[in-house]
Amino acid sequence: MTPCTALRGALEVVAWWAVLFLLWLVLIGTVDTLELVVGAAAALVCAVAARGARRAVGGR
Amino acid sequence: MDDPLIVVALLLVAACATAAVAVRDPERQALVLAVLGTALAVLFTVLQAPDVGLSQLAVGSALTPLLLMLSVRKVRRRERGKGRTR
Amino acid sequence: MTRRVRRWVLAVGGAGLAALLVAACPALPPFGGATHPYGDRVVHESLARQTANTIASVNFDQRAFDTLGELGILFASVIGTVVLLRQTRDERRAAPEPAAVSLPVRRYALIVLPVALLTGLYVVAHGQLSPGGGFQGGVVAATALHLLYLGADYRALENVRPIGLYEVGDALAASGYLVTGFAGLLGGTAFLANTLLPYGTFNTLASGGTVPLLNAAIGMEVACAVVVLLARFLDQAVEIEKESGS
Amino acid sequence: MNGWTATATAVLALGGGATVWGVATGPLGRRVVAQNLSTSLACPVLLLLAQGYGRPSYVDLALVLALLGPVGTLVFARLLAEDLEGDPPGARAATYAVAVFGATVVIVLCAVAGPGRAMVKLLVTGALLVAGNLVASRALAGGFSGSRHG
Repeated sequence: MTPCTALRGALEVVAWWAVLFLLWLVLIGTVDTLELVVGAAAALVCAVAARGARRAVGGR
Repeated sequence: MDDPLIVVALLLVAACATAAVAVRDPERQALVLAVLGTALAVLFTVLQAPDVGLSQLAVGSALTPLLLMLSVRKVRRRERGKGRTR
Repeated sequence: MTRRVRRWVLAVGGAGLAALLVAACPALPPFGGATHPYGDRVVHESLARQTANTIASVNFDQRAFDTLGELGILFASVIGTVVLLRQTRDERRAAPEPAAVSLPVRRYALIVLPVALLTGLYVVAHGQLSPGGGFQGGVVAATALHLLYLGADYRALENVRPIGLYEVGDALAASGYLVTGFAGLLGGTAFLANTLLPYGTFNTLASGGTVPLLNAAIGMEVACAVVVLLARFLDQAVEIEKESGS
Repeated sequence: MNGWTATATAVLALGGGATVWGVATGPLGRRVVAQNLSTSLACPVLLLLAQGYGRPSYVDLALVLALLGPVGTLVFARLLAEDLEGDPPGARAATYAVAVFGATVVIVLCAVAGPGRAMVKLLVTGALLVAGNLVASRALAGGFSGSRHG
Protein backbone atom coordinates (compact mmCIF):
# COMPACT_ATOMS: atom_id res chain seq x y z
CA MET A 1 0.00 0.00 0.00
CA THR A 2 2.28 2.77 -1.22
CA PRO A 3 1.37 6.24 0.13
CA CYS A 4 0.17 7.18 -3.38
CA THR A 5 -2.48 4.43 -3.57
CA ALA A 6 -3.48 5.06 0.06
CA LEU A 7 -4.07 8.72 -0.79
CA ARG A 8 -6.05 7.79 -3.91
CA GLY A 9 -8.07 5.33 -1.83
CA ALA A 10 -8.87 7.95 0.77
CA LEU A 11 -9.83 10.46 -1.91
CA GLU A 12 -12.19 7.94 -3.46
CA VAL A 13 -13.88 7.27 -0.10
CA VAL A 14 -14.28 11.02 0.50
CA ALA A 15 -15.73 11.49 -2.99
CA TRP A 16 -18.22 8.64 -2.49
CA TRP A 17 -19.03 10.00 0.98
CA ALA A 18 -19.86 13.47 -0.40
CA VAL A 19 -22.10 12.08 -3.16
CA LEU A 20 -23.91 9.72 -0.78
CA PHE A 21 -24.37 12.43 1.87
CA LEU A 22 -26.01 14.64 -0.77
CA LEU A 23 -28.25 11.72 -1.70
CA TRP A 24 -29.16 11.31 1.97
CA LEU A 25 -30.11 15.00 2.15
CA VAL A 26 -32.35 14.47 -0.87
CA LEU A 27 -34.01 11.42 0.68
CA ILE A 28 -34.90 12.84 4.10
CA GLY A 29 -37.82 15.18 4.76
CA THR A 30 -37.06 17.40 7.74
CA VAL A 31 -33.41 18.38 8.21
CA ASP A 32 -32.10 18.56 11.79
CA THR A 33 -28.79 17.81 13.49
CA LEU A 34 -29.56 14.18 14.36
CA GLU A 35 -30.56 13.42 10.75
CA LEU A 36 -27.28 14.95 9.53
CA VAL A 37 -25.21 12.91 12.00
CA VAL A 38 -26.96 9.64 11.10
CA GLY A 39 -26.71 10.54 7.41
CA ALA A 40 -22.99 11.26 7.67
CA ALA A 41 -22.37 7.94 9.42
CA ALA A 42 -24.48 5.96 6.93
CA ALA A 43 -22.84 7.68 3.95
CA LEU A 44 -19.39 6.87 5.37
CA VAL A 45 -20.27 3.19 5.75
CA CYS A 46 -21.58 3.07 2.19
CA ALA A 47 -18.52 4.94 0.84
CA VAL A 48 -16.18 2.39 2.44
CA ALA A 49 -18.35 -0.40 1.02
CA ALA A 50 -18.22 1.20 -2.44
CA ARG A 51 -14.43 1.35 -2.38
CA GLY A 52 -14.19 -2.20 -1.05
CA ALA A 53 -16.47 -3.37 -3.86
CA ARG A 54 -14.47 -1.59 -6.55
CA ARG A 55 -11.21 -3.00 -5.21
CA ALA A 56 -12.69 -6.50 -4.95
CA VAL A 57 -13.75 -6.39 -8.60
CA GLY A 58 -10.29 -5.08 -9.46
CA GLY A 59 -9.04 -4.89 -13.02
CA ARG A 60 -11.20 -7.65 -14.44
CA MET B 1 -63.49 6.14 -4.62
CA ASP B 2 -61.00 4.68 -7.06
CA ASP B 3 -62.74 1.34 -7.51
CA PRO B 4 -61.53 0.74 -11.08
CA LEU B 5 -57.93 0.93 -9.87
CA ILE B 6 -58.56 -1.60 -7.09
CA VAL B 7 -60.42 -3.93 -9.48
CA VAL B 8 -57.60 -3.78 -12.07
CA ALA B 9 -54.95 -4.44 -9.44
CA LEU B 10 -56.93 -7.39 -8.02
CA LEU B 11 -57.48 -8.88 -11.50
CA LEU B 12 -53.77 -8.50 -12.31
CA VAL B 13 -52.77 -10.34 -9.12
CA ALA B 14 -55.37 -13.06 -9.75
CA ALA B 15 -54.18 -13.60 -13.33
CA CYS B 16 -50.52 -13.64 -12.30
CA ALA B 17 -51.13 -16.05 -9.43
CA THR B 18 -53.02 -18.42 -11.74
CA ALA B 19 -50.15 -18.22 -14.22
CA ALA B 20 -47.70 -19.00 -11.44
CA VAL B 21 -49.63 -22.18 -10.66
CA ALA B 22 -50.13 -23.12 -14.32
CA VAL B 23 -46.45 -22.84 -15.28
CA ARG B 24 -44.71 -26.11 -14.34
CA ASP B 25 -41.02 -25.51 -15.13
CA PRO B 26 -39.28 -24.10 -11.98
CA GLU B 27 -37.17 -21.55 -13.89
CA ARG B 28 -40.15 -20.12 -15.71
CA GLN B 29 -42.16 -20.25 -12.49
CA ALA B 30 -39.50 -18.12 -10.74
CA LEU B 31 -39.99 -15.51 -13.47
CA VAL B 32 -43.76 -15.48 -13.02
CA LEU B 33 -43.34 -15.28 -9.23
CA ALA B 34 -41.15 -12.19 -9.64
CA VAL B 35 -43.87 -10.50 -11.70
CA LEU B 36 -46.48 -11.65 -9.15
CA GLY B 37 -44.41 -9.98 -6.41
CA THR B 38 -44.45 -6.69 -8.28
CA ALA B 39 -48.20 -6.94 -8.94
CA LEU B 40 -48.82 -7.65 -5.24
CA ALA B 41 -46.71 -4.63 -4.24
CA VAL B 42 -48.83 -2.42 -6.51
CA LEU B 43 -52.02 -3.92 -5.06
CA PHE B 44 -50.88 -3.23 -1.49
CA THR B 45 -50.03 0.35 -2.44
CA VAL B 46 -53.46 0.78 -4.05
CA LEU B 47 -55.07 -0.51 -0.84
CA GLN B 48 -53.13 2.15 1.11
CA ALA B 49 -50.69 -0.28 2.82
CA PRO B 50 -47.27 1.07 1.76
CA ASP B 51 -45.30 -0.73 4.50
CA VAL B 52 -46.56 -4.13 3.34
CA GLY B 53 -45.97 -3.07 -0.26
CA LEU B 54 -42.39 -2.11 0.57
CA SER B 55 -41.82 -5.46 2.29
CA GLN B 56 -43.16 -7.29 -0.77
CA LEU B 57 -40.94 -5.20 -3.05
CA ALA B 58 -37.83 -5.71 -0.95
CA VAL B 59 -38.25 -9.49 -0.73
CA GLY B 60 -40.07 -10.35 -3.94
CA SER B 61 -38.08 -8.38 -6.51
CA ALA B 62 -34.54 -9.67 -5.94
CA LEU B 63 -34.26 -11.97 -2.90
CA THR B 64 -36.84 -14.65 -3.76
CA PRO B 65 -35.74 -14.99 -7.41
CA LEU B 66 -32.11 -15.33 -6.28
CA LEU B 67 -32.96 -18.07 -3.75
CA LEU B 68 -35.15 -19.93 -6.26
CA MET B 69 -32.68 -19.75 -9.12
CA LEU B 70 -29.74 -20.84 -6.94
CA SER B 71 -31.73 -23.86 -5.77
CA VAL B 72 -32.70 -24.73 -9.35
CA ARG B 73 -29.07 -24.44 -10.43
CA LYS B 74 -27.91 -26.72 -7.60
CA VAL B 75 -30.50 -29.37 -8.50
CA ARG B 76 -29.65 -29.13 -12.23
CA ARG B 77 -25.90 -29.51 -11.53
CA ARG B 78 -26.54 -32.56 -9.35
CA GLU B 79 -28.63 -34.18 -12.15
CA ARG B 80 -25.99 -33.35 -14.79
CA GLY B 81 -23.25 -34.80 -12.54
CA LYS B 82 -25.20 -38.04 -11.96
CA GLY B 83 -25.79 -38.35 -15.72
CA ARG B 84 -22.07 -37.99 -16.44
CA THR B 85 -20.75 -40.52 -13.90
CA ARG B 86 -23.24 -43.24 -14.70
CA MET C 1 -56.95 -44.33 -3.13
CA THR C 2 -56.76 -43.93 -6.91
CA ARG C 3 -56.12 -40.53 -8.41
CA ARG C 4 -59.81 -40.17 -9.25
CA VAL C 5 -60.89 -40.79 -5.62
CA ARG C 6 -58.28 -38.35 -4.37
CA ARG C 7 -59.60 -35.73 -6.78
CA TRP C 8 -63.16 -36.28 -5.52
CA VAL C 9 -62.07 -35.85 -1.89
CA LEU C 10 -60.36 -32.60 -2.82
CA ALA C 11 -63.49 -31.41 -4.66
CA VAL C 12 -65.77 -32.16 -1.71
CA GLY C 13 -63.42 -30.53 0.79
CA GLY C 14 -63.00 -27.49 -1.46
CA ALA C 15 -66.73 -27.12 -1.96
CA GLY C 16 -67.29 -27.23 1.80
CA LEU C 17 -64.62 -24.58 2.37
CA ALA C 18 -66.09 -22.40 -0.42
CA ALA C 19 -69.58 -22.67 1.10
CA LEU C 20 -68.30 -21.60 4.53
CA LEU C 21 -66.37 -18.67 3.04
CA VAL C 22 -69.37 -17.46 1.06
CA ALA C 23 -71.54 -17.76 4.18
CA ALA C 24 -69.03 -15.70 6.18
CA CYS C 25 -68.56 -12.89 3.63
CA PRO C 26 -71.90 -11.07 4.08
CA ALA C 27 -71.19 -10.71 7.83
CA LEU C 28 -68.00 -8.70 7.12
CA PRO C 29 -68.13 -4.86 7.41
CA PRO C 30 -68.51 -3.19 3.97
CA PHE C 31 -65.30 -2.96 1.92
CA GLY C 32 -63.65 0.43 2.45
CA GLY C 33 -66.17 1.48 5.09
CA ALA C 34 -65.58 4.27 7.63
CA THR C 35 -65.73 2.24 10.87
CA HIS C 36 -62.30 1.02 11.97
CA PRO C 37 -62.48 0.19 15.72
CA TYR C 38 -58.92 -1.15 15.91
CA GLY C 39 -57.53 1.49 13.60
CA ASP C 40 -58.83 4.38 15.69
CA ARG C 41 -57.40 2.97 18.93
CA VAL C 42 -54.03 2.16 17.34
CA VAL C 43 -53.69 5.60 15.74
CA HIS C 44 -54.64 7.28 19.02
CA GLU C 45 -52.07 5.20 20.93
CA SER C 46 -49.34 5.81 18.32
CA LEU C 47 -49.91 9.58 18.23
CA ALA C 48 -49.85 9.66 22.03
CA ARG C 49 -46.27 8.35 21.79
CA GLN C 50 -45.26 10.77 18.98
CA THR C 51 -44.71 7.94 16.45
CA ALA C 52 -45.63 9.17 12.99
CA ASN C 53 -45.78 5.73 11.30
CA THR C 54 -48.60 3.81 13.03
CA ILE C 55 -47.41 0.49 11.61
CA ALA C 56 -44.00 1.02 13.24
CA SER C 57 -45.78 1.88 16.48
CA VAL C 58 -47.75 -1.37 16.29
CA ASN C 59 -44.70 -3.39 15.32
CA PHE C 60 -42.23 -2.02 17.85
CA ASP C 61 -44.31 -0.53 20.62
CA GLN C 62 -47.80 -1.91 21.10
CA ARG C 63 -47.05 -5.45 19.83
CA ALA C 64 -43.27 -5.49 20.29
CA PHE C 65 -43.53 -8.98 21.80
CA ASP C 66 -44.90 -10.34 18.50
CA THR C 67 -41.97 -8.77 16.66
CA LEU C 68 -39.71 -10.59 19.11
CA GLY C 69 -41.40 -13.78 17.88
CA GLU C 70 -40.82 -12.83 14.23
CA LEU C 71 -37.17 -12.07 15.04
CA GLY C 72 -36.89 -15.52 16.63
CA ILE C 73 -38.48 -17.16 13.58
CA LEU C 74 -36.00 -15.51 11.21
CA PHE C 75 -33.07 -16.32 13.50
CA ALA C 76 -34.10 -19.97 13.85
CA SER C 77 -34.72 -20.39 10.11
CA VAL C 78 -31.27 -19.02 9.28
CA ILE C 79 -29.69 -21.39 11.83
CA GLY C 80 -31.64 -24.24 10.23
CA THR C 81 -30.36 -23.27 6.78
CA VAL C 82 -26.78 -23.03 8.01
CA VAL C 83 -27.01 -26.53 9.51
CA LEU C 84 -28.75 -28.09 6.50
CA LEU C 85 -26.62 -26.52 3.77
CA ARG C 86 -23.27 -27.24 5.43
CA GLN C 87 -20.48 -28.91 3.51
CA THR C 88 -20.63 -32.65 4.26
CA ARG C 89 -17.64 -34.99 4.35
CA ASP C 90 -18.07 -36.33 0.83
CA GLU C 91 -18.20 -32.86 -0.71
CA ARG C 92 -15.33 -30.56 -1.61
CA ARG C 93 -15.24 -26.82 -2.10
CA ALA C 94 -14.06 -25.69 -5.56
CA ALA C 95 -12.96 -22.10 -5.90
CA PRO C 96 -15.47 -20.13 -8.04
CA GLU C 97 -14.10 -19.20 -11.47
CA PRO C 98 -14.10 -15.47 -12.34
CA ALA C 99 -17.02 -14.75 -14.70
CA ALA C 100 -16.74 -12.54 -17.76
CA VAL C 101 -19.26 -9.76 -17.15
CA SER C 102 -19.77 -7.04 -19.73
CA LEU C 103 -18.52 -3.59 -18.75
CA PRO C 104 -21.84 -1.68 -18.51
CA VAL C 105 -23.29 -4.32 -16.18
CA ARG C 106 -20.22 -4.27 -13.93
CA ARG C 107 -20.11 -0.47 -13.83
CA TYR C 108 -23.86 -0.33 -13.08
CA ALA C 109 -23.42 -2.80 -10.20
CA LEU C 110 -20.53 -0.83 -8.72
CA ILE C 111 -22.52 2.42 -8.84
CA VAL C 112 -25.87 1.07 -7.61
CA LEU C 113 -24.35 -0.95 -4.74
CA PRO C 114 -23.62 2.04 -2.45
CA VAL C 115 -26.82 3.82 -3.50
CA ALA C 116 -28.96 0.78 -2.66
CA LEU C 117 -27.06 0.28 0.60
CA LEU C 118 -27.71 3.92 1.55
CA THR C 119 -31.39 3.61 0.59
CA GLY C 120 -31.61 0.49 2.79
CA LEU C 121 -30.08 2.35 5.74
CA TYR C 122 -32.43 5.31 5.04
CA VAL C 123 -35.47 3.01 5.10
CA VAL C 124 -34.30 1.50 8.41
CA ALA C 125 -33.51 4.87 10.01
CA HIS C 126 -36.84 6.44 8.99
CA GLY C 127 -38.90 3.39 9.90
CA GLN C 128 -41.03 5.26 12.38
CA LEU C 129 -41.57 8.29 10.14
CA SER C 130 -42.27 7.13 6.57
CA PRO C 131 -43.27 3.75 5.09
CA GLY C 132 -40.50 1.26 5.79
CA GLY C 133 -38.82 -0.04 8.88
CA GLY C 134 -36.14 -2.39 10.09
CA PHE C 135 -37.31 -5.41 8.13
CA GLN C 136 -37.71 -3.75 4.71
CA GLY C 137 -34.51 -1.68 5.01
CA GLY C 138 -32.51 -4.68 6.19
CA VAL C 139 -33.52 -6.74 3.16
CA VAL C 140 -32.73 -3.86 0.76
CA ALA C 141 -29.28 -3.38 2.34
CA ALA C 142 -28.51 -7.10 2.21
CA THR C 143 -29.63 -7.39 -1.42
CA ALA C 144 -27.46 -4.39 -2.29
CA LEU C 145 -24.37 -6.30 -1.12
CA HIS C 146 -25.13 -9.14 -3.54
CA LEU C 147 -24.95 -6.79 -6.50
CA LEU C 148 -21.25 -7.67 -6.35
CA TYR C 149 -22.06 -11.30 -7.14
CA LEU C 150 -24.34 -10.19 -9.99
CA GLY C 151 -21.99 -7.49 -11.26
CA ALA C 152 -18.80 -9.52 -10.99
CA ASP C 153 -18.52 -13.00 -9.52
CA TYR C 154 -18.70 -14.89 -6.27
CA ARG C 155 -14.98 -14.51 -5.57
CA ALA C 156 -15.34 -10.70 -5.49
CA LEU C 157 -18.28 -10.96 -3.11
CA GLU C 158 -16.42 -13.33 -0.79
CA ASN C 159 -13.48 -10.95 -0.53
CA VAL C 160 -15.75 -8.12 0.61
CA ARG C 161 -18.12 -10.06 2.84
CA PRO C 162 -16.43 -11.77 5.85
CA ILE C 163 -19.25 -14.19 6.70
CA GLY C 164 -18.17 -14.65 10.34
CA LEU C 165 -18.74 -10.97 10.99
CA TYR C 166 -22.31 -11.19 9.72
CA GLU C 167 -23.09 -14.22 11.84
CA VAL C 168 -21.86 -12.37 14.93
CA GLY C 169 -23.80 -9.28 13.81
CA ASP C 170 -26.95 -11.37 13.49
CA ALA C 171 -26.59 -12.70 17.03
CA LEU C 172 -25.65 -9.27 18.44
CA ALA C 173 -28.65 -7.56 16.89
CA ALA C 174 -31.05 -10.24 18.14
CA SER C 175 -29.65 -9.93 21.66
CA GLY C 176 -29.72 -6.13 21.32
CA TYR C 177 -33.46 -6.34 20.78
CA LEU C 178 -33.77 -8.48 23.93
CA VAL C 179 -31.57 -6.20 26.02
CA THR C 180 -33.66 -3.18 25.03
CA GLY C 181 -36.67 -5.17 26.20
CA PHE C 182 -35.07 -6.05 29.51
CA ALA C 183 -34.21 -2.39 29.99
CA GLY C 184 -37.97 -1.86 30.28
CA LEU C 185 -38.07 -4.49 33.03
CA LEU C 186 -35.13 -2.91 34.84
CA GLY C 187 -36.83 0.44 34.53
CA GLY C 188 -39.65 -0.88 36.66
CA THR C 189 -42.27 -1.30 33.89
CA ALA C 190 -43.06 -4.22 31.64
CA PHE C 191 -40.78 -6.15 29.24
CA LEU C 192 -40.41 -4.25 25.93
CA ALA C 193 -42.47 -1.38 27.37
CA ASN C 194 -41.96 1.96 25.68
CA THR C 195 -41.78 4.02 28.87
CA LEU C 196 -38.06 4.60 29.38
CA LEU C 197 -36.98 7.09 26.74
CA PRO C 198 -38.63 10.48 26.13
CA TYR C 199 -40.99 10.43 23.12
CA GLY C 200 -39.31 13.43 21.47
CA THR C 201 -40.98 15.77 19.01
CA PHE C 202 -43.31 14.43 16.33
CA ASN C 203 -41.92 13.40 12.93
CA THR C 204 -38.25 13.62 13.89
CA LEU C 205 -35.66 10.86 13.95
CA ALA C 206 -35.59 10.57 17.75
CA SER C 207 -39.36 10.43 18.21
CA GLY C 208 -41.20 7.42 19.57
CA GLY C 209 -39.09 6.42 22.58
CA THR C 210 -37.63 2.93 22.09
CA VAL C 211 -39.22 2.43 18.64
CA PRO C 212 -36.13 3.66 16.72
CA LEU C 213 -33.84 1.44 18.82
CA LEU C 214 -35.90 -1.69 18.24
CA ASN C 215 -36.19 -0.68 14.59
CA ALA C 216 -32.42 -0.46 14.22
CA ALA C 217 -31.94 -3.79 16.01
CA ILE C 218 -34.42 -5.52 13.68
CA GLY C 219 -32.81 -3.82 10.68
CA MET C 220 -29.34 -5.04 11.54
CA GLU C 221 -30.62 -8.52 12.43
CA VAL C 222 -32.53 -8.94 9.15
CA ALA C 223 -29.65 -7.60 7.05
CA CYS C 224 -27.13 -9.96 8.65
CA ALA C 225 -29.56 -12.89 8.55
CA VAL C 226 -30.25 -12.43 4.82
CA VAL C 227 -26.51 -12.16 4.06
CA VAL C 228 -25.83 -15.40 5.98
CA LEU C 229 -28.80 -17.10 4.28
CA LEU C 230 -27.69 -16.10 0.78
CA ALA C 231 -24.10 -17.02 1.59
CA ARG C 232 -25.14 -20.60 2.31
CA PHE C 233 -27.27 -20.80 -0.85
CA LEU C 234 -24.44 -19.36 -2.96
CA ASP C 235 -21.91 -21.74 -1.43
CA GLN C 236 -24.08 -24.71 -2.34
CA ALA C 237 -24.91 -23.50 -5.83
CA VAL C 238 -21.50 -22.20 -6.85
CA GLU C 239 -18.78 -23.81 -4.77
CA ILE C 240 -19.64 -27.05 -3.04
CA GLU C 241 -19.49 -30.11 -5.31
CA LYS C 242 -19.85 -33.85 -4.85
CA GLU C 243 -16.54 -35.79 -4.79
CA SER C 244 -17.42 -37.08 -8.26
CA GLY C 245 -17.26 -33.46 -9.48
CA SER C 246 -20.98 -32.94 -10.32
CA MET D 1 -60.27 9.26 -9.07
CA ASN D 2 -58.20 12.16 -10.41
CA GLY D 3 -56.18 12.17 -13.59
CA TRP D 4 -53.12 10.58 -12.04
CA THR D 5 -54.85 7.48 -10.73
CA ALA D 6 -56.78 7.20 -14.00
CA THR D 7 -53.51 7.10 -15.94
CA ALA D 8 -52.12 4.62 -13.43
CA THR D 9 -55.18 2.41 -13.93
CA ALA D 10 -54.78 2.50 -17.72
CA VAL D 11 -51.06 1.70 -17.56
CA LEU D 12 -51.67 -1.06 -15.02
CA ALA D 13 -54.41 -2.62 -17.13
CA LEU D 14 -52.58 -2.45 -20.48
CA GLY D 15 -48.94 -2.76 -19.43
CA GLY D 16 -49.59 -5.11 -16.52
CA GLY D 17 -51.81 -7.37 -18.57
CA ALA D 18 -49.31 -7.52 -21.42
CA THR D 19 -46.37 -8.32 -19.12
CA VAL D 20 -48.27 -11.04 -17.25
CA TRP D 21 -49.31 -12.60 -20.55
CA GLY D 22 -45.73 -12.17 -21.85
CA VAL D 23 -44.14 -13.81 -18.81
CA ALA D 24 -46.58 -16.71 -18.68
CA THR D 25 -46.37 -17.78 -22.33
CA GLY D 26 -43.89 -17.90 -25.18
CA PRO D 27 -40.14 -18.58 -25.39
CA LEU D 28 -37.82 -18.05 -22.42
CA GLY D 29 -36.16 -15.03 -24.06
CA ARG D 30 -39.45 -13.13 -24.27
CA ARG D 31 -40.47 -14.12 -20.73
CA VAL D 32 -37.31 -12.65 -19.27
CA VAL D 33 -37.83 -9.40 -21.19
CA ALA D 34 -41.44 -9.31 -19.94
CA GLN D 35 -40.18 -9.63 -16.36
CA ASN D 36 -37.81 -6.73 -16.92
CA LEU D 37 -40.61 -4.63 -18.41
CA SER D 38 -42.96 -5.45 -15.53
CA THR D 39 -40.70 -3.72 -12.98
CA SER D 40 -39.94 -0.86 -15.39
CA LEU D 41 -43.67 -0.28 -15.77
CA ALA D 42 -44.59 -0.73 -12.10
CA CYS D 43 -42.22 2.06 -11.02
CA PRO D 44 -43.97 4.84 -13.00
CA VAL D 45 -47.32 3.45 -11.80
CA LEU D 46 -46.15 3.81 -8.19
CA LEU D 47 -44.97 7.36 -8.94
CA LEU D 48 -48.34 8.22 -10.47
CA LEU D 49 -50.12 6.76 -7.43
CA ALA D 50 -47.86 8.75 -5.09
CA GLN D 51 -48.91 11.92 -6.93
CA GLY D 52 -52.55 10.85 -7.29
CA TYR D 53 -52.99 10.06 -3.59
CA GLY D 54 -51.05 13.18 -2.59
CA ARG D 55 -48.64 11.15 -0.44
CA PRO D 56 -45.02 12.00 -1.19
CA SER D 57 -43.87 9.20 1.15
CA TYR D 58 -44.94 6.64 -1.49
CA VAL D 59 -42.04 7.81 -3.67
CA ASP D 60 -39.81 5.68 -1.40
CA LEU D 61 -41.56 2.59 -2.76
CA ALA D 62 -40.89 3.68 -6.34
CA LEU D 63 -37.25 4.41 -5.42
CA VAL D 64 -36.75 0.92 -3.91
CA LEU D 65 -38.43 -0.66 -6.93
CA ALA D 66 -36.22 1.38 -9.30
CA LEU D 67 -33.21 0.04 -7.38
CA LEU D 68 -34.19 -3.61 -6.91
CA GLY D 69 -36.20 -4.23 -10.08
CA PRO D 70 -33.18 -4.36 -12.38
CA VAL D 71 -31.31 -6.40 -9.74
CA GLY D 72 -34.00 -9.07 -10.05
CA THR D 73 -33.60 -9.07 -13.82
CA LEU D 74 -29.81 -9.32 -13.43
CA VAL D 75 -30.37 -12.41 -11.27
CA PHE D 76 -32.33 -14.03 -14.08
CA ALA D 77 -29.88 -12.83 -16.73
CA ARG D 78 -26.97 -14.32 -14.83
CA LEU D 79 -28.47 -17.62 -13.75
CA LEU D 80 -30.27 -18.28 -17.05
CA ALA D 81 -27.25 -17.29 -19.15
CA GLU D 82 -26.80 -20.79 -20.57
CA ASP D 83 -30.48 -21.19 -21.51
CA LEU D 84 -30.69 -17.68 -22.98
CA GLU D 85 -27.84 -18.32 -25.41
CA GLY D 86 -30.22 -20.54 -27.39
CA ASP D 87 -32.71 -17.78 -28.21
CA PRO D 88 -31.32 -14.34 -27.44
CA PRO D 89 -34.18 -12.10 -26.22
CA GLY D 90 -35.17 -9.37 -28.70
CA ALA D 91 -38.04 -6.95 -28.00
CA ARG D 92 -35.67 -3.97 -28.13
CA ALA D 93 -38.50 -1.69 -29.22
CA ALA D 94 -40.64 -2.57 -26.19
CA THR D 95 -37.75 -1.92 -23.80
CA TYR D 96 -37.05 1.50 -25.27
CA ALA D 97 -40.76 2.36 -25.38
CA VAL D 98 -41.12 1.55 -21.66
CA ALA D 99 -37.93 3.46 -20.85
CA VAL D 100 -39.24 6.51 -22.72
CA PHE D 101 -42.61 6.18 -20.97
CA GLY D 102 -40.89 6.02 -17.56
CA ALA D 103 -38.83 9.11 -18.39
CA THR D 104 -41.87 11.11 -19.50
CA VAL D 105 -43.80 10.22 -16.33
CA VAL D 106 -40.85 11.36 -14.20
CA ILE D 107 -40.46 14.61 -16.18
CA VAL D 108 -44.18 15.40 -15.94
CA LEU D 109 -44.17 14.76 -12.20
CA CYS D 110 -41.05 16.92 -11.81
CA ALA D 111 -42.81 19.74 -13.63
CA VAL D 112 -45.78 19.41 -11.29
CA ALA D 113 -43.65 19.09 -8.16
CA GLY D 114 -41.67 22.23 -8.92
CA PRO D 115 -38.05 22.82 -7.92
CA GLY D 116 -36.98 21.45 -4.56
CA ARG D 117 -35.94 18.28 -2.73
CA ALA D 118 -38.95 16.32 -4.02
CA MET D 119 -37.99 17.08 -7.61
CA VAL D 120 -34.41 15.89 -7.08
CA LYS D 121 -35.75 12.69 -5.50
CA LEU D 122 -37.96 12.10 -8.54
CA LEU D 123 -35.02 12.73 -10.87
CA VAL D 124 -32.86 10.25 -8.93
CA THR D 125 -35.63 7.67 -9.12
CA GLY D 126 -36.10 8.32 -12.84
CA ALA D 127 -32.38 8.07 -13.55
CA LEU D 128 -32.11 4.78 -11.64
CA LEU D 129 -35.21 3.46 -13.38
CA VAL D 130 -34.07 4.18 -16.95
CA ALA D 131 -30.45 3.17 -16.34
CA GLY D 132 -31.55 -0.05 -14.64
CA ASN D 133 -33.98 -0.90 -17.43
CA LEU D 134 -31.38 -0.44 -20.17
CA VAL D 135 -28.55 -2.20 -18.32
CA ALA D 136 -30.80 -5.12 -17.46
CA SER D 137 -31.92 -5.50 -21.07
CA ARG D 138 -28.27 -5.24 -22.11
CA ALA D 139 -27.41 -8.01 -19.63
CA LEU D 140 -30.25 -10.17 -20.97
CA ALA D 141 -28.95 -9.82 -24.51
CA GLY D 142 -25.64 -11.38 -23.56
CA GLY D 143 -23.99 -9.59 -20.69
CA PHE D 144 -22.89 -12.84 -19.04
CA SER D 145 -21.28 -14.67 -21.92
CA GLY D 146 -18.59 -16.65 -20.13
CA SER D 147 -20.23 -17.60 -16.83
CA ARG D 148 -20.38 -21.40 -16.81
CA HIS D 149 -19.97 -21.63 -13.05
CA GLY D 150 -19.88 -17.93 -12.00
